[in-house]
Formats: sequence, C-alpha cells, structure tokens
Amino acid sequence: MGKTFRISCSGFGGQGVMALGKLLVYAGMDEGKEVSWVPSYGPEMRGGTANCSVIVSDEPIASPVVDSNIGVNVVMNLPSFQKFVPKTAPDGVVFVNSSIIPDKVDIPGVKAYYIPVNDIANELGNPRMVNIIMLGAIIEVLHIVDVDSIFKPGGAFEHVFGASKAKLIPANKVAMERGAEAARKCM
Amino acid sequence: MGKTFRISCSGFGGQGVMALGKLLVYAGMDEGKEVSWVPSYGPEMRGGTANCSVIVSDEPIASPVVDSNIGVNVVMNLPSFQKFVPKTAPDGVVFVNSSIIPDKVDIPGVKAYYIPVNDIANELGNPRMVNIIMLGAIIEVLHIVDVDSIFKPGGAFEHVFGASKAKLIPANKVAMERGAEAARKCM
Amino acid sequence: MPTTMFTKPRGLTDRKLHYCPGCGHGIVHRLLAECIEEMGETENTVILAPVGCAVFIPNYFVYDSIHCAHGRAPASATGVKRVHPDKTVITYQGDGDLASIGMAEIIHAAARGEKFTTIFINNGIYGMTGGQMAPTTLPGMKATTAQSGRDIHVNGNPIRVSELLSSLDGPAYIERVAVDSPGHVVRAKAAIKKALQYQKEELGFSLVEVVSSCPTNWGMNAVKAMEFVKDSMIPYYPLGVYKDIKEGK
Amino acid sequence: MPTTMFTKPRGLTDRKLHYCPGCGHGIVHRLLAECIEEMGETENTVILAPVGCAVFIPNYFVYDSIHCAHGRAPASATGVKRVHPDKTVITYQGDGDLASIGMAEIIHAAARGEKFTTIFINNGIYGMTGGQMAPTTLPGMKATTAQSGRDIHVNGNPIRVSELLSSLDGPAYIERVAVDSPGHVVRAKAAIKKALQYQKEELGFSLVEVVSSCPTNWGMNAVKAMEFVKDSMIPYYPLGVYKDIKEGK
Amino acid sequence: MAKVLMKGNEAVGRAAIEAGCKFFAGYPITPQNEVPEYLSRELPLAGGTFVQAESEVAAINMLYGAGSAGARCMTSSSSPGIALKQEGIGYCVFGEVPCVINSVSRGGPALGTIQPSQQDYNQATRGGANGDYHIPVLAPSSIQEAVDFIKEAFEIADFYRSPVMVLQDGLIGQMMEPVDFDVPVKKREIPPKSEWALGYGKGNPHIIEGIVIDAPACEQKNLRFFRDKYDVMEKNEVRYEEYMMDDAEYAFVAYGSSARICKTAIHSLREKGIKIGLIRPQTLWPFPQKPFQNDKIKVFIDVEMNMGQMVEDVAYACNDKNKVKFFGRCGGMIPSPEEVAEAAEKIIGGAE
Amino acid sequence: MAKVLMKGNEAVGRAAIEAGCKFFAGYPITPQNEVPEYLSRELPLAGGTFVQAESEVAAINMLYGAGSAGARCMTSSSSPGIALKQEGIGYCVFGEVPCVINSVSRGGPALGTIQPSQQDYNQATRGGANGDYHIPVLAPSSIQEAVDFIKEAFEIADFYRSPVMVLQDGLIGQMMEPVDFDVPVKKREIPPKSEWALGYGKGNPHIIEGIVIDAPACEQKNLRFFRDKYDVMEKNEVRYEEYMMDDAEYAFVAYGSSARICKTAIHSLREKGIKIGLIRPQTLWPFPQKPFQNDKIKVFIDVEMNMGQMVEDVAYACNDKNKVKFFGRCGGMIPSPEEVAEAAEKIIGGAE
Amino acid sequence: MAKFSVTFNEALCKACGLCINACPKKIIALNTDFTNDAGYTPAMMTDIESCIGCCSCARMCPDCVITIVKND
Amino acid sequence: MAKFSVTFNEALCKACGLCINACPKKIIALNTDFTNDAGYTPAMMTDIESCIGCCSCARMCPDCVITIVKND
Ligand SMILES: Cc1ncc(C[n+]2csc(CCOP(=O)(O)OP(=O)(O)O)c2C)c(N)n1
Ligand SMILES: Cc1ncc(C[n+]2csc(CCOP(=O)(O)OP(=O)(O)O)c2C)c(N)n1
Ligand code: SF4
Ligand code: SF4
Ligand code: SF4
Ligand code: SF4
Ligand code: SF4
Ligand code: SF4
Ligand SMILES: [Mg+2]
Ligand SMILES: [Mg+2]
Repeated sequence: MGKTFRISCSGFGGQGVMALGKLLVYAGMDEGKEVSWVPSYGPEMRGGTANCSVIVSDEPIASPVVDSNIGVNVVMNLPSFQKFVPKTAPDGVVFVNSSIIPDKVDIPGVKAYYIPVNDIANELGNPRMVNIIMLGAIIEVLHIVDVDSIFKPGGAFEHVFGASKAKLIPANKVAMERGAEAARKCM
Repeated sequence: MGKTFRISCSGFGGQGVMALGKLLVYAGMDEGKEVSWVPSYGPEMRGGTANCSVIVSDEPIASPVVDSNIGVNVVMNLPSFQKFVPKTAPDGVVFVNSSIIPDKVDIPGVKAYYIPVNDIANELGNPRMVNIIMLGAIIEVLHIVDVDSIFKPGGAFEHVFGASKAKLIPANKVAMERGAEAARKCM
Repeated sequence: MPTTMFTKPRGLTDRKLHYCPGCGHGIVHRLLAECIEEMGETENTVILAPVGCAVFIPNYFVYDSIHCAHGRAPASATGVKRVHPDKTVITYQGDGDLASIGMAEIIHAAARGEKFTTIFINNGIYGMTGGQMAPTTLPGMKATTAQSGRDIHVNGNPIRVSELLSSLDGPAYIERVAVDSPGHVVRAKAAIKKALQYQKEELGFSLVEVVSSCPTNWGMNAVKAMEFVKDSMIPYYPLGVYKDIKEGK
Repeated sequence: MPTTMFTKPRGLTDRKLHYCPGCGHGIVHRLLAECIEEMGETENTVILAPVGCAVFIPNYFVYDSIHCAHGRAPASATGVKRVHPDKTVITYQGDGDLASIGMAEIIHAAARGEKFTTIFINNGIYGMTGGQMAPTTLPGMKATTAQSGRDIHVNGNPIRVSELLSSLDGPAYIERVAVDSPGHVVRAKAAIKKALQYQKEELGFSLVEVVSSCPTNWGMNAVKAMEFVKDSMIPYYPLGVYKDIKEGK
Repeated sequence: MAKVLMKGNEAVGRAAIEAGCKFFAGYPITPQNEVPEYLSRELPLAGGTFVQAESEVAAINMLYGAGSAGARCMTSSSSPGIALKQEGIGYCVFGEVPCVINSVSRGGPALGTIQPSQQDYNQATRGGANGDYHIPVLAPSSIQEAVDFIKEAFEIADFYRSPVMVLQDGLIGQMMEPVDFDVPVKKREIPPKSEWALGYGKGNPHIIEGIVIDAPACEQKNLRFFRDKYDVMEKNEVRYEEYMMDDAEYAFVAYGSSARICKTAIHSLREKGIKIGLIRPQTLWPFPQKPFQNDKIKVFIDVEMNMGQMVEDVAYACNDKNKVKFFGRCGGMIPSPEEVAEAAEKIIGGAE
Repeated sequence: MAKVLMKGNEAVGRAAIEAGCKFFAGYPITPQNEVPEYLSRELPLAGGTFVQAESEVAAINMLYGAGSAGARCMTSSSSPGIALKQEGIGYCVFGEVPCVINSVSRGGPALGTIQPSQQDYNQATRGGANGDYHIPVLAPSSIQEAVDFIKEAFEIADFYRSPVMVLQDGLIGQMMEPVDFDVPVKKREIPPKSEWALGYGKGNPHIIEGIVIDAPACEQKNLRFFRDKYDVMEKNEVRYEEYMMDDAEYAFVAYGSSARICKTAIHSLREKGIKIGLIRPQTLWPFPQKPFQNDKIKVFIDVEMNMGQMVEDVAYACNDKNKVKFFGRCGGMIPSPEEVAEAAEKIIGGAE
Repeated sequence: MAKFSVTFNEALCKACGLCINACPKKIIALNTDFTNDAGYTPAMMTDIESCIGCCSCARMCPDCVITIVKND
Repeated sequence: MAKFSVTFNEALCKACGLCINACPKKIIALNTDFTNDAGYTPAMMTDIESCIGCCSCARMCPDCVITIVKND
C-alpha cells in the first residue's frame, strides 16, 4: 500500500492556509498522485479562523475530510492549535507557527516542528509569506511533493496565484528555503 | 336495510339544478335522513352544463358521488340527457324535461317521466321555476321528502333561497303542484 | 368588387372563446391578432398564457404558446426571448396574475428591459376563480373576499401598475388603454401595435395595460360593465402613455 | 458632573457584531436602537431579521425578534403587526432581500399600508453570499456575477426602491438617507425616528432607505467605501423624502 | 346544537373560527375558494384578521409572523399553491411556529385540472421544504371529520409548536353534508405564549429561529425535534379507522374520499361473500403501523385518487411489499365504487 | 485531455457548458455560488445566456421558458432555494420541458446552516410539487462524477423531455479534486425540437401544456407519463456502484459524500475481519432495487448526513425493514469514518 | 344592394349586446326568434340600408361574430 | 482634565478607520502597538485636549466602540 498524507491546515483568514493547501494538491496532482482539497467555509463574514483538509495519496481517496486522525497538522494561530492539535493521529506530525503560538504539543508519539514563520517573514520583509515559509518546512520534513512541482513554469504556484505572479517566484523560493532550514533545525 | 335515493340532477347553468338538489338535501336532513350534495364544478366560465349528485338515505352515506348506477336521474336539457341517461341504474327512474328534450328513454326496466317543465313555467309566467316544477314531479312519484319540509317556515326553501324569499313560497307551491300533476299524468 | 372591411384576423383559431358574454378578453385577443397580422409576424410569434380566464389562450391563437405558472409569465418569457431574440414574444396577464402573485417577476423583467411585450388586462377582479379581490379592485367595489366592498383601511389600496412600472429604467413603452368604446378600442390597438414595434426595434420592455371588464364577477351585463369601465375604472386608472423612450418620457 | 454625550444605546446587546470592519450595518443598528430608546419603545419592539449579513440581528438587539425567510419579512411583519397592533414592528432588509426576491412582498405590504417600519439597507451588493450583483448594483460596478462590471444591456437596470414605492398609495413616509458622513448619519437617524413615529401614529407603512457600504465586497477599505457612497451611490440614489403624507407628498 | 348543512370549505372556515383562529392569510385558488371567502366575511366578526395575501408564498410567511406572535392562524390552498408554501412551512417547522395549513387537492401536476384528486399525498407527507422534518397530516373523509380535524389541528399545532396540515380533496371541499359543530375536541396543555411568542418577551427577548449557523447546534436542534416532537407524535398522534376488519381476509387501504368509495365497494363485495374490510388512515403522517400488523390479511388493496403514492407506506407498515396491490385513478378522476369492487375482485382472484 | 483541479461548483459550470447548455438562470445561495459566478463569466463566451434571476421562483420559470424554446438549460441552488422551485419543477414535468436542476444541499430545515448535508433526500426524490410525478435524481460522490452526471443529466432531460436533478452536498460543491472533462457521455436519440419546441411550430402550433382541464384527458396524460417515462426510467436509468460486495455479509448503503466516508470505514472494518461492502445508489430516483435482492446480506446499514430519509427506500428494495439499520449525522455535521465504523460494529454486534 | 354587408356568425354570438350599444345608427338587435346551440339569441341587422360602415359594432364584439364588407 | 473624555472599547474595535476619517481635529489614530483578540490594532486618542466633543467619531463607528463624556 502506498503512502497517504492526510493534512489539515488552519489559521487566521489572511495567513494563507487555503493557498498552502492548494499548492500541495496542485503539486501532488502534477506528480501523478491522487489529491483532494476541502475548505471549511464558515458563517463568519471576514476574520475568524479558516482551515482546509488536504489529502495527497498514492491511492484513490475515499473520504476527503481530514477532521480526525490528522496525519499532518499545520496550525498557524492559537485558536487553531487548540482546536486541531488534539485531533492529530497517533503517529502524526504537527507544524506550529511558533512566532505567535506559545504552547507546545504534548502527545506521545506525535512529533512537532516549531517554525517561527512570522519572524522569518518579517526578516524577509514580507509578512504575507508566512504560508510559503511553512510549506518549505513541511516539504523538507515529509517530502509530500517536490519543491520543483511548486515553482516550475505552469506549476502549482502559477496555478494558485496566477501566471502573472510568476515574477514573485524567486522571493518565494527563498522563503521556502528559509522554512526548510528552520525545520532542519528542529529535526 | 332502509331506503337510499341516489339522485343526479343535470341541466344548463341557470335551470336551477343545483338548487333542486339542495332543496332535497335540506328537506331530507330536516326529516332526520342522511344526506349529501356534491356539485360538479367544471372549468367552464359560465354557461355549459351543471350537475349535482344528491343522496337521501336512511343509512350513513359512503360514497356521495352519483355518477353511475343513478337511481333518480333528473335531466333538464339534451346534453345532460345524452350524458347521464345511460348511467341510470337498472331499476332507476328518469325525469326528463320534455319541453326541450325530444328524445325518449329506452332502457328496459327504467321508468321515465316526461315533464314539460318549460311549458308549465311559461304558463305560470315564471320561466325560472322549471326546477321547482320538476321537484314537484319527483316528490310526487318517489316521496323522497315531504312537500312540507320544503316550504315550512325555516324549511328547505328558506335555507336555499334565503328567508327574504319566503314571500315567493305560495307561487312555488303552485309550481310544485303543477309538476306533481304532470307526473301523475305519466304514471 | 366588395372589400372586406372587418373580419376575424388570421391569428385566431376557429375555436369558440370560452369567455362570458361581453368579456373584454375577447376584444383584446382580436386586437392582438390584428396587430401581429398587420406586422407580418403571425408565423413568428410566441405567446405566453397566464393563469386566469385567459389560461386557454393556446386554444385561440395560432402561435406557439405555453401555459405559464401563475404570475411567472415574465420570467418564462425572459427564457423564451433570450433563446429566440428574433421572435415576437408576448405575455398576456391578468391583474391577479401580474400585479399580485407575479409582482416581482414583472418588475424585474421590466427593469432588465427584457425585449418582450406584455398585454396586461386590468379588470379589477380575479375572474377565473370567481370574483375575489384583485390588487386593482377599486375602493368600494365588491368582491367575494371583500363582500361589503373594498375598504382601503382593511383591504389596502389598489395598485396602479402603469404608474408603478414607469418609474423604472428598463421599459421602453408603457401605455394604459381601455376597451369600453369603439374609439378606445382603436386607441388600444394602436398602443398594442406600438408596443410590438418597440419590441421589434429592440428598444426594451413594453407593456400595454388594458382596462377591461368582467361582467360576470362585477354582477352586471356586458353593456353596464363597459359603462362601469368608463365611469369608475378610467377615472381611477387614467388612460395615456406613461413611458415612451422615443419621446424621452 | 460628567454627562455622557455618546454611548451604546440600551437596545443593543453586548455581543460583538460579526460585520466586517467599517460595514454600514453597524451604524444603522445603533441608530435604530437609539431611536427606539428615545421613543421609550425598547420593551415594546419586535424586529424582523432578513436573510443577508443582518440575519444575526436577533443576537444584537434586546427586542423580540425572528429570522424571516429571504425576502419575506414584510409578509411576516404583516402577521406580527396585525396580531400586535400596539407593538413597534420593524423589518430590516438588504437590497437583495427586499428588492430582488422580496419585491412582491414589500410592494404589497406598502400598498396595503401595513403599519410597520422597514429599514432598507442599500449597499448595492449581495453582502452575505459574497458579492453577487444586487438589483441596486450601479452600472459599471463589479460583482461576482457581473465580473466586468454591471452592463445594463446584459444585466438590466438598477432599481430605485424609494422612487418605486412612492408611486403607491399605502406608504405614509419614505425617505432615502446615507451613512457616509457624520452629518448624513444625523439625518438618517432623524428619518428613522420619523418613520417610527408615523408607525406609532398609525399613519401607514413607513420605510427608510439607507445607502450604505460593503467594504468587503466592494473591494475597498472602509473609508474608501464611504467615499464611494458619496461620490457614486448618492448621485444615482438621490437622498431625500419621497413620500410624506403629512406634507401631502 | 343541531346539525347544519354546509359546504366543506365553509365548514372548514367555521371550524377554524370556533377553534379560536384569529388570523387567516390566503390566496384564491379553486377548489378551496369558499374558505377565504367565508373567512373574509366571518373572521373579522369574530375578532380576527383576514388578509388576502399577494401570493401563497406571502400567505405562509404571514402565518410565520402571526403564529410567532402567538395567534392561532390558518392558511388554505390547493396543489400548486401548496407547492409554493414549502419553504415557508420549513421555516414554521424550524421556528416552532404553530399554524394550520388546509390543503384541498386538485388534479396535477402543474395547473393540472380543478377536479378532486389525492395526487398530493407525497407533497403533504414528505413535504418539499429542505431538511429533516415531519408535520402531522390529517386526512378527513367527511365534512364532519374535516371540522373535527381542523379543530384538532389547532390543538396539535399549539401542543407541539408545529405546523399541521389537513389534507382534503376537492370533493370534500365542494360537497355539502350535515355537520355537528359541537363535537368536543380534546383540549391540551399548551406551552404558554409568555414563554416563547413574539411580543411577550419582556426583558427576556424571545427569538424565533430560522438559522442556527453552528452545525453542531443545528444538529442538536434537529435531534431535539426528533426526540420531543416526531417520536412523540408517532406514539401519540396516530389515528385510523378500521371498518369491517373483524373477519376480514382482505383489506382496502384508503383515506379521504376514496375511503368512502371503498366502503360502498365493500358492501357489494361482501354480498358476493368476499371478506374484505377497510383500513382508513386518518393521519397520513404519522402513518398508522398497527393495523397492518395483521397476519389474517392476505392482500392490502391500496385505493387512491393518484398513481399509488401511499403504496410504500403500506408496504413499510406491513413489511411485505408483495402483499400490497394498488388501484387508482388520477388527474381529477373519481373512481366509482363499481370499478373499485371489480378491481378488488380481480386482485383477489389473482391472489387465490 | 489531462485532468484539471477544480472546485466542484466550478466544474459543474464547466460541465454544463461542455454539455451544450445555452441558458442558465440562478439566484445566489451558499454553498453553490461558484456555479452562477463561473457561468456569468464563461457561459456568454460559449454563446450562451446567463441571467441572474430575481429569485429561485423566477429562475425555474425562466428555465421553463428557455427549455420550452429548445435550449439546453440549467439552474442551480441549495436547500431553501430548491423548496421555492417546487411549483416550477411541476410545470416543467407537466409541460415536458427538459432542464437540469443542480441542488447543493446544506443543513436544514429553513435557513439552517451552510455546512454540507444530505437532508434534502426527500425533497429531491419525492418533490414538493403537486401531482403524481418523478424526476431522475443523480447523486455524484466525487467531482468527476458531478461532471459526468451533469453531462448525463442533459442527455436524460432531452431524451425524456423531463427535468433532471443532480443532488450534491456542500462538500462536493466546495472541495477541489482532479477531474477529467473528456470522459465520454452516451449520446441519445433525442426528440427533435422541430416537433415540439416553442419557436419551431411553423404552421402547426407547438403548445407547452400546464393545464389539461378535462379530467379524463389529464388522467391520460398522467398515465402516458408513467408508461413512457417513469416506467422506462425505472428500467433503464438506474445506476449504482457496488464496492467490496462480492463476499460481503453486511452492506453500507450510502450516496454522495457519505459513501466516501463509508469506503474509508470499510477499510478499517475489513481489517478487523468484518465482511462489509457498500451499495452506493447513484440514482436516488429511480432507486436501485437489484443490489438489495441479495440474501447474503444480514444487515443493510444506511449511512446518511440526515436522519434516515433513505431508510424506507432501502426497506422497500430489500423488502424487510428489520434488516435495515441507520446511522447518520445532520444539521451540517459530517460523520467521521471512525464513528461510522464504530456505529457499524455496534449494529453488527447487535445483529449477531 | 346596400352599401355595406354586415353579417353575424350566429353560432358564436353570445348576445352580449355590445354591438347593439356601439352602433351609432341603432340598427342591430337580438333575434329573439332564434336560439343558438349555446343557448343565446344572436344579434342581427334590423336596417342594413342605414349602415354607415363605421365598424363600431365589429370592434366591440368580443367573439369575432361580425364581418363587414363594403359593396362597391 | 480635558473638557471631554473619549474612550474606546478596544476589544470591539475593528480598526476600520471611520472615526479617524470623521474627526475634524484629526486626533484619532490606530494604536499599532496593540492587537486585540480579533487581530485588530484598535483606535485611540492622540490629543484629547483638542477634542471639541462633536461626536462625529462615535456617530460613524459601526461597532459602538466609542463613549464620549463631557466633563464639567
Ligand atoms: C399558484 C397558483 N395560485 C393560485 C391559482 C388560482 N388562480 C387561478 S386564476 C387566478 C386569478 C385570476 O385573476 P386574474 O389574473 O385577474 O385574471 P382574470 O381571470 O381576471 O382574467 C388565481 C388566483 C393558481 N392557479 N395557481
Ligand atoms: C431562498 C433563499 N435564497 C437565497 C439565499 C441566499 N442568500 C443569503 S443572503 C442573500 C443576499 C443578501 O444580500 P442583501 O439582501 O443585499 O443583504 P446584505 O448581505 O448585502 O446586507 C442571499 C441571496 C437564501 N438564504 N434563501
Ligand atoms: S369571469 Fe370575467 S374575466 Fe372571466 S371570462 Fe367571465 S367575464 Fe371574462
Ligand atoms: S460582507 Fe459587506 S455588508 Fe456584509 S458585513 Fe461585510 S461589509 Fe458588511
Ligand atoms: S358598421 Fe357601424 S353603422 Fe353599421 S351596423 Fe356596425 S356599428 Fe352600425
Ligand atoms: S357583440 Fe358580438 S357577441 Fe355580443 S351581441 Fe354583438 S355579435 Fe353577439
Ligand atoms: S468628538 Fe469630535 S473632535 Fe472629539 S475625537 Fe470625536 S470626532 Fe474628534
Ligand atoms: S470607527 Fe469604531 S471600529 Fe472603526 S476604527 Fe474607529 S473605533 Fe474602531
Ligand atoms: Mg382580473
Ligand atoms: Mg446588500
């Protein structure tokens, strides 16, 4: 049986968690994997938390909802940490935005990576890149997809943000690499 | 088992067939019988034929619709004759407005009474009384109800036409009697 | 050689109309068929029937036709006309149909400027269902659901449809006419023709409100009913052009 | 002794509003509560919520309240007010709710002269569902269902509700106001108060149209959105009194 | 009081007034026009309000308001008009607004015809509003029962804070029969308005809910309805009549007008020695289960003025679809007792 | 062509265009807004017309017109919006107007919640319009299937001249999955427009009927529909998937999103040695009968995101209600595969 | 021969009287001697010579009963 | 003590800026040093002494954040 990544990404609206998930599924599809992406669409007008379920798998996907037994749990703010971390699978992995989440994951068998994405983004001078930095960390640790599938021409990045945003790819590559670097520090 | 009259009254709109049926049910109810009255309400705006099903019985009434096996078949114009006479019960009775219906009933076992109600009404100087004349004939032959139940104060006539029309009762009594007389001639 | 000055137009079938004696619907049916024939559109017309006494329109006209849901003819006509922009598309609606249940649909079709023509028969009553109060029933006028006459404090105020719709931007032409006299009938025909011409010219939505009669539910004979149109309806529903974009109105 | 010049009115609960930053709904909620408090009606008011961003009104007001079906608040208010003629009954509706799906209900409640007050928020868009075109979206204005801007030839013409309703006989008072500036907010409050007073005096139906903003779906920040109200919305939707039976208007 | 002779529709109007109905909103449609006509005249005299609504949609939403405000209220319509009320009925369910919906069916679909029919069984029992819900549906088969059920419907509506439908056909609406308005109705303990209705919330605001945006809370509300309403109704509100069932080997299953026709057919069939009876559901929802747990019955013959919409309910109740046969007419046609009897004989012949 | 990643709602819009849809009318409502938004942009580019209707009532009646005029047409809505379309759907049935109705359910009743649900099973399969009628209801459980079924729906609609519904839930509408738009759809022989559609009746007027006032004729029309449409659909249009049913002793019965959840649950149950499979109706009407004629199955476990609306259909199909058990969530709650598996274990434990 | 022929399709006439009322010459009346299939006594000309061919009668007729021909 | 007190219920502020824009004295600004629970940097007074108590800020605030008191 092949590998299945059951991913949940959550955070404030505006932190780009939905796009983070989309980048994974576009890249995964490009690599011939089965993928699905499910947004939670809440009643909130604006603000509030946002989250999405992502599956990248070698097998056909049955249920696309990742709301329990989360394999890869990406939490970008404190409310998300509190809501989603308890739902991590026994052998799951958590990625925590440690810039704004003071808490620590304390579940036996679950490995956590604390990535200070806001701090890194501020260093890079672009606070909106928090999601890309986190993606860099995730890919570094789990190799869910190739970095190249994200950034190559016609790749996931252009799909998600539009071809006109291709000029931002170099900066985003740097952000990814900084995320990867932070992850390596935690390993 | 008691007696059950299954009556159908049909004719042009304006010939008062609905009221004829109503007089029977009001009088029947007054006499403690079970009664029902069902109008046919058609799509026609005005004109066209009208008919109603009436049951006066000593037993509780199951189906109130008299559209087959008609026991007492009152037909006031030619289209009604053609439509309803074939539905008469084997031991039924037909009352025909012979003023305007040239046809004859030809069903073995079925007795027909030919009452020239328009002619009689014209003689009486009130062409609108055709239904009362016919009612006189019916009661004379079948004794479905008492004439008194029709005309007594608070009786069927006042129910159907309103108490304010009570002043017309004497004239209507005469009309009834003329109908009865015509029926006797056919007996 | 004898010349025919007046006869049944080609657009009407041979079916006998089911309307009551003297009902205005018949007059308007004929006018409509005359206009369409004169415009050479007899083979190019689709008519949408309302729910109301005129529901049997498909029996009476030779055009393609459809029974619409009560009040929704303007929505269905939007569908028909958008699919067939080259056809002459007509809705025919009563006052219950158009001004009561179908109020949202007529306003929005008008506001969208849908390029069809509505013939709106204002007879102040629900004819088909037997004389209930319509949005256009006059104050004081009797109806089976306002048996001592419409009391505006209890039953609300009548709605003047032509005035209401003419506040919108989408309509190209709106006129109110009547069929109570030969002169008014001639004027009514001219209005219908103009409305159809505006449709052909793709200027927008057009509507002719016809003040008509319902002798049966008004409890009058046909002649008296036409007098009532003249004496009571028209003063409340003034005739005239309410919108004409060619005239900048 | 310090005097409080401005604070939250009693009619509002302590719940945080869910509206986006700078959304006009919040301003109008406050004005409404202020007027009701000043009239001493805080304990005597029933408010009917629309479907739209204001659907959660029951969370924010201390009045008895009800979530109405989309567009049908005027019908439900008719039911409430007829049962409780002594209560102050208010419907609060957006432009999708009132002017699109609910057009028939508002026109008929107005024509019947139902004695309740409607607060009509014209923000030119479907806020709650994410920015689709409303009947009041301006020509050229972008919406998710008119992505290159409303083209009146494709999407139809906007509807001016106050003008439309003021052609009817039932309304006692109709005014259009805006909340783009402190001065207009003061004027808006006066209009709402007057509408409620006309209701108390049983003069008929009253409506205040509030030209408001939807920064989120207009794609602007709150300040820019209020500028858009001033520069683009108000010229198309002129402020003023459209109906006032006391003034014979 | 003595019996009076009345048209079904008018009797419904009078029954509503006697039940304390204080608000009626409706829109004209054949064959129920006498209901609004009667009430437009009589309800104001009884201190109530009659509103001719601009549409069926408006009428049901007026009820949503008037019922929320604590008034006993009713609307009446027929087939396509009931279709238009579906969304509003859903709001009354969710908002727990008591109200009575009188439905007088005609032939369908669409405008169909104006003749009587029972083609709206699915419409009444399954509804067409969204979401999980049930409303009680009472199906009278005489004017007396129409009157009794209208009164009962108001009690049920108030007791459960739910819409209740009385489903009739045009035949019952249009016919005249003697009726006794003094048949007593069981009064129930109903939740006081002061606890929930609009206008009674002094200090502690009353809210009639149409939305519960939080899914877990919305689920809980649904579960509460099943526990406190639908399950209880299934236990306590089922009604049916058994007619000549004591020795029956076959059973007609029919409601409303078609049940009356079956009764006439039963007489002629019994004369021929066929032991047949009738199970007549008086509530179509909740649908009676018990009378179908009857092993003596070889075949249930469902007779309706439609194409067999009740068949599945009968099959479910008796748990053997092979035992259920159907005879019906539709499109506004009323079957005659003779054709029903003949159809039954054929079915029974085939079964033996 | 390669697969593309698309949101379910947008994929539905694109599928409609590829199927030749030339007219769309709709009114905004969550969670299907991307359908009209996509089509407002793309349909005109494909030579079609997009109309934002003033209401759901208007939208379905626009389809009644556009479909009558011979255009392939679609509307889309969600729960309360579908309730409002009921009368119009009845007109499309009776007038034999082909059209496609995309329904994306949310939690109910009333406004309910905007989270995904399957609470509109009854609404879709029993309708709420008046009269006897059925419309085919296709229930996709992936975006690929949503696309295929939309295309198929247009074919079925044209073939039978009938409305066809595609019933989805908010989950399928909102999620993204890869989809292949080149899966071929069986083309059918469809009645030519020249024979019936408005605008094609030169000389021989075409009439789209909403009323057949003569009851016998109305009955005949109903009978023709049953003979030529519904019976044929029941024979030819039933679709379902059987998943791991070969050796199954137990069967989940589920459609749409809940079927996917069951598949995940099946894997964990099979790991525990429980021989369980899935019967997945792809058409909810006509409902599959054959897969339930399976004596090896001890219990059918109906899993829905509602309170068990399909139970009666399953019971009817397998003809033993005692074999049918239910597990579900409602009000917008999506069950997890774990709770489904657990519920199944409990049910099976009880059955053994 | 009169200047105009005014003919009535008697089967269709409903005796509503609108033509009679509209005629400026008052030369139309109901023919009470004849009842058509629908039970109405149809309209007829009483004095064709006086007809001025104004078509008022035909314009008011809701049932297309009347045909008017100019004889020249 | 300043003539007026203008206080902000910071928890409710959404930093929309309408008060800032409305103030004729331009004495309101966002407090970028503080983020409330909803993630906004709420408005604050920069110069209460200049306040003329016109209430324009409060009138424009959609979230009832502002209370104004006259100190006399
Ligand atoms: C949804 C629906 N509601 C009500 C009706 C009943 N109905 C039939 S015709 C009609 C009103 C007709 O009045 P109007 O539109 O004024 O036409 P008229 O008959 O006066 O020409 C009504 C209410 C219906 N068929 N469908
Ligand atoms: C019957 C029905 N149709 C559609 C919807 C979806 N819907 C919710 S809010 C809304 C429009 C809101 O716009 P508006 O009335 O302008 O209010 P705003 O959010 O702009 O204040 C719509 C269409 C619904 N809930 N019910
Ligand atoms: S009822 Fe009235 S509108 Fe209808 S046909 Fe008769 S007269 Fe005409
Ligand atoms: S979406 Fe628009 S109307 Fe709705 S709360 Fe946000 S800004 Fe206000
Ligand atoms: S044409 Fe004129 S004058 Fe001649 S009969 Fe007719 S109305 Fe009279
Ligand atoms: S107007 Fe026509 S229908 Fe009426 S009486 Fe004259 S000819 Fe006959
Ligand atoms: S009260 Fe006036 S001057 Fe003072 S802060 Fe507010 S807007 Fe500025
Ligand atoms: S207007 Fe109100 S919400 Fe907006 S910034 Fe000022 S205080 Fe904050
Ligand atoms: Mg009318
Ligand atoms: Mg809006």
